Amino acid sequence: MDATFFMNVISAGLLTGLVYGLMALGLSVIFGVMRVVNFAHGDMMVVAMYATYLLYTKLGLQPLAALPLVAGALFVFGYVLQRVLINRFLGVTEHIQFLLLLSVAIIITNVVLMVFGPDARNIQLDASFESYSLGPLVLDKVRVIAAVGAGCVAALLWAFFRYTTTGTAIRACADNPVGARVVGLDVEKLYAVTFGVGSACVGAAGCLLLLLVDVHPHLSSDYTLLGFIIVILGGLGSLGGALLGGVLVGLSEALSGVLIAPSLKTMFSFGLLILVLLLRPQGILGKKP
Amino acid sequence: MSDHTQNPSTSKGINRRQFATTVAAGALVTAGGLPIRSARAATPLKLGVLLPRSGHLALIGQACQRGIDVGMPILRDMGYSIELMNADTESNPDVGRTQAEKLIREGAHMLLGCFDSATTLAVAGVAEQKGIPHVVNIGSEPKITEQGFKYVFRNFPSAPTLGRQGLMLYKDMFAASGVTPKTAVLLHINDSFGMGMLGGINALMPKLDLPFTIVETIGYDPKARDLSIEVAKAKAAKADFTMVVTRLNDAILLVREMVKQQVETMGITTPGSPGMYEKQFFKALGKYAEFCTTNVPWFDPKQEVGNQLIHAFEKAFPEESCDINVSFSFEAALIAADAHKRAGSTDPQALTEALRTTNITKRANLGGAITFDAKGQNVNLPSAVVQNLGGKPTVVLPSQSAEAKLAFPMPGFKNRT
Amino acid sequence: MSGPMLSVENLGKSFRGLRAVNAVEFQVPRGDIVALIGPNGAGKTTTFNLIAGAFPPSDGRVTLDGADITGLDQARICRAGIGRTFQIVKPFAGLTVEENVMVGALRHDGGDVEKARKAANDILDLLELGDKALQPAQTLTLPDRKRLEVAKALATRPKLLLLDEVMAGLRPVECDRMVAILTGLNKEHGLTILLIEHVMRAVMALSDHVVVLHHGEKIAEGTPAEVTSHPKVLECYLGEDHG
Amino acid sequence: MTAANLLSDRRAILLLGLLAALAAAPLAAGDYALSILITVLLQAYLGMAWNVMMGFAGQFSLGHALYVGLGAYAGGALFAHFGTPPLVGALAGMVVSAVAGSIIGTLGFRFKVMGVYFALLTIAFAEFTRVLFDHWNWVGASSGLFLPVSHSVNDDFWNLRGSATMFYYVILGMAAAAFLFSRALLGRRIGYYWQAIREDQDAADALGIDVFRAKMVAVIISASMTSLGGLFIAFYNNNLYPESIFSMHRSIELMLGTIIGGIGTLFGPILGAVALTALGEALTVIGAHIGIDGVKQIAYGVCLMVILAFRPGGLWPWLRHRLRLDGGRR
Repeated sequence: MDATFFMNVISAGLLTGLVYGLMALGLSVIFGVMRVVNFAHGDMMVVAMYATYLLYTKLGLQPLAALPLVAGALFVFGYVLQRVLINRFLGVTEHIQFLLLLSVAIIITNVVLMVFGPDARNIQLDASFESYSLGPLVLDKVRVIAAVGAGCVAALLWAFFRYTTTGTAIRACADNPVGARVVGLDVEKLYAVTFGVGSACVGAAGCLLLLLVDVHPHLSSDYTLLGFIIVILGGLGSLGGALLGGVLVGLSEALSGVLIAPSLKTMFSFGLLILVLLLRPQGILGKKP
Repeated sequence: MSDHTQNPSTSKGINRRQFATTVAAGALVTAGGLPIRSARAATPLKLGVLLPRSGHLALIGQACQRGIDVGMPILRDMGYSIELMNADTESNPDVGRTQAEKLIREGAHMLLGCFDSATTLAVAGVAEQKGIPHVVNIGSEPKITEQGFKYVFRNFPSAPTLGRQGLMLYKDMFAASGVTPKTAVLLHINDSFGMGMLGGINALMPKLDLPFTIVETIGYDPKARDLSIEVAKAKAAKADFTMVVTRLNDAILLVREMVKQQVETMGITTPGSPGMYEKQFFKALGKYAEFCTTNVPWFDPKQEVGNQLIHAFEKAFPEESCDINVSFSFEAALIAADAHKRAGSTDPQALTEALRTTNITKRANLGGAITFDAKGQNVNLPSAVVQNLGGKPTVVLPSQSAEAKLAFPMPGFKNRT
Repeated sequence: MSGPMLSVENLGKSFRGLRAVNAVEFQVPRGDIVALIGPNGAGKTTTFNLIAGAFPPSDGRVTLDGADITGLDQARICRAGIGRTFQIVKPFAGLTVEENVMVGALRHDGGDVEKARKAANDILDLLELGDKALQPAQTLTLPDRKRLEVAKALATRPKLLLLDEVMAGLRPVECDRMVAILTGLNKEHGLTILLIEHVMRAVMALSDHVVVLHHGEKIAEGTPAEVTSHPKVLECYLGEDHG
Repeated sequence: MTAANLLSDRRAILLLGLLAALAAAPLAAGDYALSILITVLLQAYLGMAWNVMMGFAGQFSLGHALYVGLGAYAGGALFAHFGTPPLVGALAGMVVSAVAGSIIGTLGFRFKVMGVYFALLTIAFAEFTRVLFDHWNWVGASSGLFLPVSHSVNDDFWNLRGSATMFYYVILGMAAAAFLFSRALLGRRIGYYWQAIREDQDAADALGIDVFRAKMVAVIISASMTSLGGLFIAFYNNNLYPESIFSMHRSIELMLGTIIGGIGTLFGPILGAVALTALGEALTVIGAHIGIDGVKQIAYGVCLMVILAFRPGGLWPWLRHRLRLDGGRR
């Protein structure tokens, strides 16, 4: 195994990791602000993937063009879900919240199963089989597209929190919900927006991920778990942390797959998670609770 | 979920998308004159069908169910009398067990199922306790017939047998093409089926005196989301040809990744796993699905029953692929029906005795007559080499059943149009 | 055995460079009631927490009944003989009042539940909570919760009781009841008490000795009468009023 | 509240009646009903085991499948390889699970990994172990482990080979024992300590309770109890696959009944298991009439949501109140 080989593997891991990171961003945003752990995360992403699939097959819309639509739709879904359901459960204990979102997940998975059937679906772009060659380095074209897309969405998100009034208000809410209420912020609405934004991130990630993997209804729980690993690695609530965690998981999967055994690579992700939980429970970039 | 279906084609194993086609199938059955025939039989066989129609194996479970449903009119035309009692195992052995017990309580004379080995074993345990015969449609775990069960009959090769037969066919492939590669890289899924096959392959490679050696073995997690690393590793092995043991989704991922990473080998072959012959594989990969070869038991295109089944299936489910899930599930129902006819009763003991002496020559799949050895295993299930040619799986070996000529080495991905 | 029940020497604590408590020294004589007073942010609760082991001191020494307990954790210090209440009450909301108190008592008598129940009921009677023993703790009113705090701490059979603002939020009548109860505990059971209090009438009525903290340092100590006329104390309290 | 009325008379009578009915069940019930009852009792048993850790001591574990798997594999592998009697295997499984539990507990509690993070730590360990077992050839790796099936007609209790009726009585015994054990635990010092920690760890600490030790005891007891359930699954199913025995799905299923029934209560896990199984069976029947696969799961999700919305404390505290069994608090 030569250096080129490792470079190829590492670059593939990095690119996939960025998309993972985007997916985890949604989870991180929601937890960071509302302290709600969204166990229906993977399911929401699967819905986004199917939506992208439908837009492509029925309307011929390319995933990148579909991205704003899907993200928008997921935003509305998240907003409504928070308003109608989750808002009632904000103060309750963790396990009840967990079960609530679990039941949302069960419902979503099975509705998807009923509508689309259990088969795996994928979209076939011309780019799906193409790759860029940079000297000895072979970069998978769709992987590059997906990673760049993920980077752009993450940058947008960062700008949203940094430069818009709503974004700033949400950050204030996250730091001190009571204080936010005192100064007259509509916390309920901000929470709903947050859930919407988190969902939109997942939607965008689903859109991009469909370029790389095939979607089927039972994909969801794997991605929920993966999302958790990533945000905990990076630090729940930290945007940069989620991206960093995604890249770390992408890399660890890639390298452990090459160096040890590919079928053991998920074990390494979990191993990494255990290590981080013990050494730095708040995550690599997380703030102390 | 047990339902005594008088009209056997109204399977519960459908989703909305398939509903229309299922209705069409129902119409087909009614046209076959069902009420008259079933009235003629004294006591029809109540056959409890246990398949994973929901849960993570739903795709295959529903395919199996379609095979049985479509096959019912054919069986009636052959003069058999069956009543189906369908139950969903939800891809969960525990559910399979309770559903089996429920079916037996509700009067099932025989059980059929259950595709996945874990559930099959659980159900076989129930059947054994109750003394109810159980015909396994698909399930490659060797233990199913090695446990010493007396009421279990399997018309499907175990994973090691599949592997052995598949490996032996490589010699024929090389002989037919006149090209003999020296090295292979093996990519396999790390689940119970993949490990079973791997065990068979590793044990047999030295014994079979094959002209090539496996230079690298790469296992991957069944939950793998992308296989870029695995394929990169395979590429680095620089082998002459590629051998894979897959399921469906990973087969697609694998080949797509090979195209992307420009892994050009003489061929992508499997000694006996599903995946590459399925319609989804063709749909997903298009021209890149071409020339992949699979060594599995297959339809005999020269057999009348097989042809009948394909035609009925394509008429009822034009969207779906008529694969070995369909044909082996159908054959399992055929075996059950045949035993019932010969036994002349629905007594479990009589049915079991009849199953033991099964000898069916008019079958759907390749191979000689269906018979069972003392363990209840059909040992007469040869594999064929099936190559993807012109957008469909085509038998290329053995030559007496061949529909086309084997293409090996295959054309490179770059040169395909 | 003679000597003070509690002795605090040169106690200090820094939080990230911020000096919260500095060189505090005082003693709590056996059988006495000592009050720790001072304006808000004077470091009273921090001093309390250092004594009770909620976090370790940066420097200094704490001795209980002659034994060095500096830097021990909360549970060990409790077992050494200090019972404490929390300023923000912490009842075990899902348990009954009786069970709340039993938890503290169970460390004694080999964990015998019936003995602990008996002990708990005795303490509850003492604190006039006996009739509410079987109510869930979450149904109690604030004054009752304050008393429950004291009951829980008492159940651990402490040599020294640390009370953190048990009078805060009580009406004058309730406050007087609490004073009477604490006086009873001190006089009849010989319990040594160290308390933080803002309610001056309670401090005047209860304490034998008062320690005044300001900006994390001891500025005065003496009898209640001495302390209230101490110029430094007046200054800091007046300054507080003006600020 | 005295020991005598910890269980009021009416409740004692109700419980004894229930036990008697369950003991007599095999006389009347067919094999199907019996297998359903086994499912219920198994779920109740595992729910009670999980309840010790979460319901009593307030430590949220989402990875209890780990202990199920370890118990199942310890007993199953020893039996399959050496013919070791299940009772010895049970002991081995309990020891292994207790060790695993104390490792997770030590790491989690010492490093102050709490709440959701602790739950995720437990998932991580379960998944880690699943992949590990997928590659461990001695236990069959991902091909699975198979227990030899006996063909003797008679029930062989010492080797746990036999009829459904025998397995039924085994799990009934286990469930009854777990119930009594849970009750005894709650009535003892450790039970009070656990509840105090569950309600407010800091306050419990201030009362001199060795919080770390108490939590460790909870994890170890819960893990050992759970592993016994795993052993039962191994011998009842006769085959084991890491993918299913260690799955997160199993962890979730295991706690669902307890949460629905009433977390922290003695009878909650039992009621929850009954309710969930009844719901599942009812939905199967209804689903069969509607004729579309997946309806069952959707309805299941909706029911779950409704229960959470209206009875967040679980069904038992509410039902107990309706039945006027409120004599004791639990």
